Amino acid sequence: MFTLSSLGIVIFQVIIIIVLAPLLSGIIKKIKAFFQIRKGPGIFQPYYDIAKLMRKDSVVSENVSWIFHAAPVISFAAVLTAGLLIPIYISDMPFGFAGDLIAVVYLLALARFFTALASLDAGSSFGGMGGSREMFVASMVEPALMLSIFAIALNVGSTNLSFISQAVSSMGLSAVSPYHILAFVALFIIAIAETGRIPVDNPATHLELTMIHEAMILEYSGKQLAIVELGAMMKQLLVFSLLANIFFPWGIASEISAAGIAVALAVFLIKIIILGAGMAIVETSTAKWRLFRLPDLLSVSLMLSFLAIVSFIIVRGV
Amino acid sequence: MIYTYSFYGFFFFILIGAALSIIFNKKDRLSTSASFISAAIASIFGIIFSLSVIFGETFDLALPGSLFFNFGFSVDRLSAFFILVISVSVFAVSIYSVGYMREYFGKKNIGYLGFLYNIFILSMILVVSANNAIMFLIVWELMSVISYFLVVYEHEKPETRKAGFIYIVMTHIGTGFILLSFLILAGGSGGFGFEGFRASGSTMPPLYKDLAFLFALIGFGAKAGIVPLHIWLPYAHPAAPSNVSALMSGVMIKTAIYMLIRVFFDFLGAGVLWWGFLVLAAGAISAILGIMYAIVEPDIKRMLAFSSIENIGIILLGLGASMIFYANGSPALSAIAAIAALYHLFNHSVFKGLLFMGAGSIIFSTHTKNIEKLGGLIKKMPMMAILFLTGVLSISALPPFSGFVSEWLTFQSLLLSFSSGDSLVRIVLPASAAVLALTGALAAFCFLKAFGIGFLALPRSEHAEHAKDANGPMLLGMGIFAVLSILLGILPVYVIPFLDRITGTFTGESAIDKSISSDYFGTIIMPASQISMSTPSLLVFMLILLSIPLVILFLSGKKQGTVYETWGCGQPVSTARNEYTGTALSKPVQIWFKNLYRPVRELRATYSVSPLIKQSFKFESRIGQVFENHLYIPVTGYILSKSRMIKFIQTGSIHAYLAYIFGTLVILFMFVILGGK
Amino acid sequence: MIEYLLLAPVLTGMVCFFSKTRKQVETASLAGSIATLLLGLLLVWQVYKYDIIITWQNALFADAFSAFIVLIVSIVGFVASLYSIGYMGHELDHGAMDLKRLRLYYVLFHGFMFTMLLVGVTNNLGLWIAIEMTTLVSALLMILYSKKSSVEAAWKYMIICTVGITFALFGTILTYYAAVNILGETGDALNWTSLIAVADRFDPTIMKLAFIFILIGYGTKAGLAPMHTWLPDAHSEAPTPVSALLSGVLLNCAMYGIIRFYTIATKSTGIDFTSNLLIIFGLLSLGIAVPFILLQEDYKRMLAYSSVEHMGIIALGIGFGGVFGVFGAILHMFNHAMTKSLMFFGAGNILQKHETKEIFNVSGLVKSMPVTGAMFVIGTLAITGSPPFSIFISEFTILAAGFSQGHYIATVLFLLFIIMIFAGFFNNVSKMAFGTPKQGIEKGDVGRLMLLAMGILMVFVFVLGVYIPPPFYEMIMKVVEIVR
Amino acid sequence: MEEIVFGSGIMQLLIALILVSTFMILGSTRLYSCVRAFGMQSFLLACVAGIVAFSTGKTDIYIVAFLTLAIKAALIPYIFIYIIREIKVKREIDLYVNISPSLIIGGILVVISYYLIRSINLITELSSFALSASMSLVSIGLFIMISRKKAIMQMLGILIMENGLFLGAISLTYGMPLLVELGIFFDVLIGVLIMGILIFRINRTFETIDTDMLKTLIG
Repeated sequence: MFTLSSLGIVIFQVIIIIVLAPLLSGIIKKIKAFFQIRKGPGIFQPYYDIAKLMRKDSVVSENVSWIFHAAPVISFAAVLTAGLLIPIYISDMPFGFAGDLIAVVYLLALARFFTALASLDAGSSFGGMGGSREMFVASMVEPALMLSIFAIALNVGSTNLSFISQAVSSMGLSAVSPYHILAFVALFIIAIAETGRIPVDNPATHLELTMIHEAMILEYSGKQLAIVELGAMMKQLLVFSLLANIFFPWGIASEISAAGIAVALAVFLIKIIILGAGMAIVETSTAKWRLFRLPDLLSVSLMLSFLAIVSFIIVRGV
Repeated sequence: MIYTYSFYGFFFFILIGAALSIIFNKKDRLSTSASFISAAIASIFGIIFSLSVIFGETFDLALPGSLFFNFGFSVDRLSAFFILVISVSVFAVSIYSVGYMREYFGKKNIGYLGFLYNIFILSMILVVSANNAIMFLIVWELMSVISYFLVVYEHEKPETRKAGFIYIVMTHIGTGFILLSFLILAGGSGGFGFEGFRASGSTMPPLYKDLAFLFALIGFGAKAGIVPLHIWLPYAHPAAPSNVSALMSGVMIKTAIYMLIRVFFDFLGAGVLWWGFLVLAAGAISAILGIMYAIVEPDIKRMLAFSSIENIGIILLGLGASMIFYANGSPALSAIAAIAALYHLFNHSVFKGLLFMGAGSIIFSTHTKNIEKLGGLIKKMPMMAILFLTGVLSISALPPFSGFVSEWLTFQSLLLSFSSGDSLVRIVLPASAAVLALTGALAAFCFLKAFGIGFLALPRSEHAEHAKDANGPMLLGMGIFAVLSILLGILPVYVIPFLDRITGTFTGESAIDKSISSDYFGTIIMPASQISMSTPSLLVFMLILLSIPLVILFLSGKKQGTVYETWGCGQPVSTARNEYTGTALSKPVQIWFKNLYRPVRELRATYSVSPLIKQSFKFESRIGQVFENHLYIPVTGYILSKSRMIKFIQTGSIHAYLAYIFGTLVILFMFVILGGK
Repeated sequence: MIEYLLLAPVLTGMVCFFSKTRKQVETASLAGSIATLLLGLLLVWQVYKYDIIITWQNALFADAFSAFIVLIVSIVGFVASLYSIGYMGHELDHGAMDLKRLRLYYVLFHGFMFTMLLVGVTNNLGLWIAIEMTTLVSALLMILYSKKSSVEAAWKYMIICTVGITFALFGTILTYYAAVNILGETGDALNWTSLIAVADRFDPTIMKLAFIFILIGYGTKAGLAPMHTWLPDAHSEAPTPVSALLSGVLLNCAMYGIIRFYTIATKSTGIDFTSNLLIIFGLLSLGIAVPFILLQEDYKRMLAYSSVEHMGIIALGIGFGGVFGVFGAILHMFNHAMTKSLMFFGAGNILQKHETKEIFNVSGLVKSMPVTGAMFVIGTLAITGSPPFSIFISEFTILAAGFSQGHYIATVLFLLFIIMIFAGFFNNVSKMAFGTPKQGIEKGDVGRLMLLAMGILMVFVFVLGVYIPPPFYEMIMKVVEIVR
Repeated sequence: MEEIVFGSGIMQLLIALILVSTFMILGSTRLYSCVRAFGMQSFLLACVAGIVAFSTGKTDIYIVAFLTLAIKAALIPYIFIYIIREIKVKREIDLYVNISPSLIIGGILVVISYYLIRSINLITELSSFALSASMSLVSIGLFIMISRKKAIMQMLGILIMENGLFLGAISLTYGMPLLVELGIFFDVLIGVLIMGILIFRINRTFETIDTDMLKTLIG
């Protein structure tokens, strides 16, 4: 099983995730700027930010415990581990055996859990606010996320992500069907929430009363902040690649070959840029919602994915 | 032969413990160690016994009964499994209790508690090993009554007495339904032996089967605490001493699950589809409502009690799925669902025991159950904090801890409806999987609150200021459970085949190699749908990948940054007063589901000189308990008002009394005359 | 044999009457009750051997059923006399009564014993006389204290029970008339044995009327609703040992009368008529007991109402019929006698300690008087029919009988009522037993003898809950044979 | 029962008179007259017993007749008078139901019991008549107990019921066996005595024998 090549694939995947993550957010920022008729920072700005943070040393609250220091590291690792399970440029993940969709969701939950703990550790009320809101949104996101992918999983009969992407890609365009679209829309809404974008959260703001993710990490600074930010970007990338490779896995490499991988990477980049563009459009065209209107939004996605399942069963006529 | 010895060994040591604790009644320290250590030894025998049954064959023992009662024990693998669960919990909790009991030295009668404790354990073991309905009812009620006495151990507090009353009445109502169910079964077989029940279950007319099922579900559901029969848990568990609530919540309510499996599969041969759906629905409702009430609960033990309701719900989800598959004629799938249920049952007994013991040690050192009054404990009691965190991570089903594995299995068994033919099944089961997902997320929120508010940041009251770490035995007892919940998390490949030996006995088929198998690196594989999951390798990956951020941290220059106070818009915030409270933390959920909680708000301001200058400002907010306010209180109120009306017949006037007799006479005459015609 | 048994209490009463000091009276009464107990057991043993004993030209006779009643009477009587020494001694010390009264008490006590034994062993319809006698003597026992309430209770008891008994006599006469038409004017046209033999040829209509009169008559004495109205007053106002005898034994004696006639009447009217009546009255008694127990403020009255409930259960058991039902009912007679006496003794201890019958004014028993408190709580569990105590077994048997005989609704109602009664009992008793004691109540239990008496009963209550000795079982089975 | 056919006319008359005496009790407002009427009723009963004894020639029925005369017609009325004198109760009996409605109800009761007894088939006309009379005595006795306030009247009511039973027994079966009869007489006597004692007690503790006062034990 464990050939060197597979190990290479994994390492490559880790590198890709870490490297591409800032790029993606840079791209999205750029597209947003474009739609807002601004020049905006270059797409490599996130790299500069992280590099800058690396050089700064951190100011730590006097109240914190070891949780505060451990949390970023653990979340980072958890997100990366989730990354090992999600096909990005090759559908047959060597470590795919270690977990399926549910594992991915719960690994992301683990990351979130520790970030939220850290937000409470410093004892500032902003942190508490952020953690509270984060968990609140998460508790609505998780069921919707699961259900939307179950809709696809029902189709192929498995929750193993590699297997799903293989199956869907092998199906060709015939895979595109009402429930496929419904599920995709549902997952897209969830992606908005997961990546903390308008109308759920505003990544750009630093106004304490409106932010969610930023409020959680308010106490972090310097290297630790760098790690946190990088982790967030990685998570965003992973969510995007879920969208890309679960619903439109076409072009993904099915076996190891330099050419295939190169093509797959290219295709992947295009996909996530398109998705990012969509995201940017949504962000620029809507205003941020009140926190307590979010349940409406997410219940919409929940309903969509449920409809997806029902229509699937009707279409299949079982 | 080993089992007979270990069986008797268990009884011997339990009774020794009971006796010693009474004998040394006056000497606190002595009676404590005597009763609890012998309980621990007994539990070791229990473990040996149960294992020897699971890997050996069924153990039967007939008591020398009289003509009227023919009692006996019959321990098959299912019973043995529950004996195992009970014994494991008892072992850890007993060790913990040795330290925990110091709380009561000189205050309360330790010997009395030790005695009840041992008898309570005995009764639980008897419940799962009885082979006769009458004997079962006797030991079942014994268990309830003893636990009642344990609940009212601190009976000086009125709320404790109220809790005990609610508990004993609810459990008695449950017993009433159990009685009916058994009577129906006995009507089929003509005897009260469980053997007869097995025979009669297949031959009974369907209506009787349905009734027996319903009564059993209600009766045992009242003990298991499924909504809406759950109201006693949040009262009883906080009232009891923490080691007792660890046992009550960890294992006692599981005995009800045992009997549910016994009745549905063993006696009635779960052949009816809607039974499964009903159990599934009960599970879903209990899970979601339980965790919702847990989230907004400031009392840590009440919160744990509510979360027990949630976990019972999850177990029932697995059980219901298993019943559905069984009714659909796919025993292998049914087996895997049952494995999921039993797995979660075992896990819950471990981490809930751990958490209750943690709550106990918090109370032990801070003398408050209110999360809002805690805080900063991670510095005051570091060891305890780590153990508690382990429990929190497990119960929040975060990989790679135990809760994750069992919930993953439950998810998979719900999604096995992929391959089911019935379209209703294919809609309902994924939907309940979504419910399970919501429950898991809320549970994470709930325990984030518990740990974050309770242990992190600054102490919120002088209770927490002067907290000290738990003493040796307590840490040891909790440590055992912490290690167990990690092992159960990373070694499913050994646990699942073990559980399969048990589920095979009632689902009739082994799931191994048909619907689940294990692979290298502790991987679980479900061949049906190429799904695989391997917590150990997840753990390994995480550990490896931890290196990356660490490397980043260490490579980039100075390690520790400067220490400064928490930033709060320039205001000094390093006081406990303006920390984020637990209520505020869970407020979004409370607003989200305000139709369920129906919160009661009170806003009172006192003014000093003029109505413009507020002197003090008091805000109170309570959560309405829907089922109490809209189901139980009205019913009891109705009964009592009717009773008041009836009481008027006892007027005290002798003439009225004579008139009653005269009236009765006349009525009976009419009866005869009309009957004569 | 039987004469000696009857003679023992009479002699004891006389000795008590002529004895001078307190010590003498107490020793005399204790010795007498022990003798009664031994003779009673001897009788039981003989019946066990010869099945049936008849003496005094058929006036006295003893079969298994009589022996069973005699057993209950003599056991509870012995325990009660044991308890009386402690209880009445306490009353004497605290000036609640003088030596003359005390002597009178013991005389009447043994007179009461005599009458109740007589109920068991009279052969014929003359049973009526014995039962009327019990009323008379116990009424006197009740007015031992000249409190307003006790006089009132005694008057109600006397009047209502006499009226009832008069109806019973009418029923007896009708039965006799029916018998005479078959047997002719022979003296033994009243004997159980000869009646049973020909009962199936009696005129049904007359027997129906007769059974109605008997049911109302003896039912009044047995405290079946709605004729139970006197019972709570009487049982709560009588001196505690007497309350125990009234609740535990006397009600059973009345029930005995009903069951005897039930056997005869059933043979001519058919099972439906009689058993339906019994079921109706049983359920009525159970149902009536519920509200009064739920909202009770006086713990002795609570116990009295629970007696109504349990008489209802016995009636239900007989009404359900079948071996199970009758077995359960007969067993329940015994269990109820033991448990209820235990409870009344506990109540007596509490009363002497706290000098109030108000539930609200009692609390923290398990602290202030540990032994009594513990026994009272356990007794509560037992009386409400929770395992592993004896009453659970009999109630369970009756439930099973009801189900197997197809009386589903009655059974479910029965279950519902006993659950409600359980709730009521626990609501009250947990108020009394737990919490902190009222101020002014110093720690410390009552006399040893009283606790010993309770202990003896406790043994019965507990042992019969888990194990029925084969001889006892056979005896009950014999009774079942007689009744069915 | 052909032997007493010759006496049946007299029997009928006596029984009718017994009913009349009962109605006298029902209709009178003064204790003394009630007691007197009761004495007369018992005397008539004794006569009935005597006739039955004469016609059947059974000695033990003679004894019964004599006992009735001695105890019920003489002794018990005397006890009543004694009690009334001793406790100086005011002579009027106060009642819940007034005289005229009481009389009407009594009549209704008689009719009901007559039809009731009709509905069961008995051997002879006479015995059925006697039985219905005894039924009505029993019911009227109970009615008196319900409708009269004074304790002493309740005692009287019980005795009337007793008489009714006696009439029934004698007319149906020539009475019970002697032993039983003696027992019954014994009980009645003791019962009356004890009730007397009780009435004295009530009078001492409550300063009245009006049972309306006895309403403290409730619930």
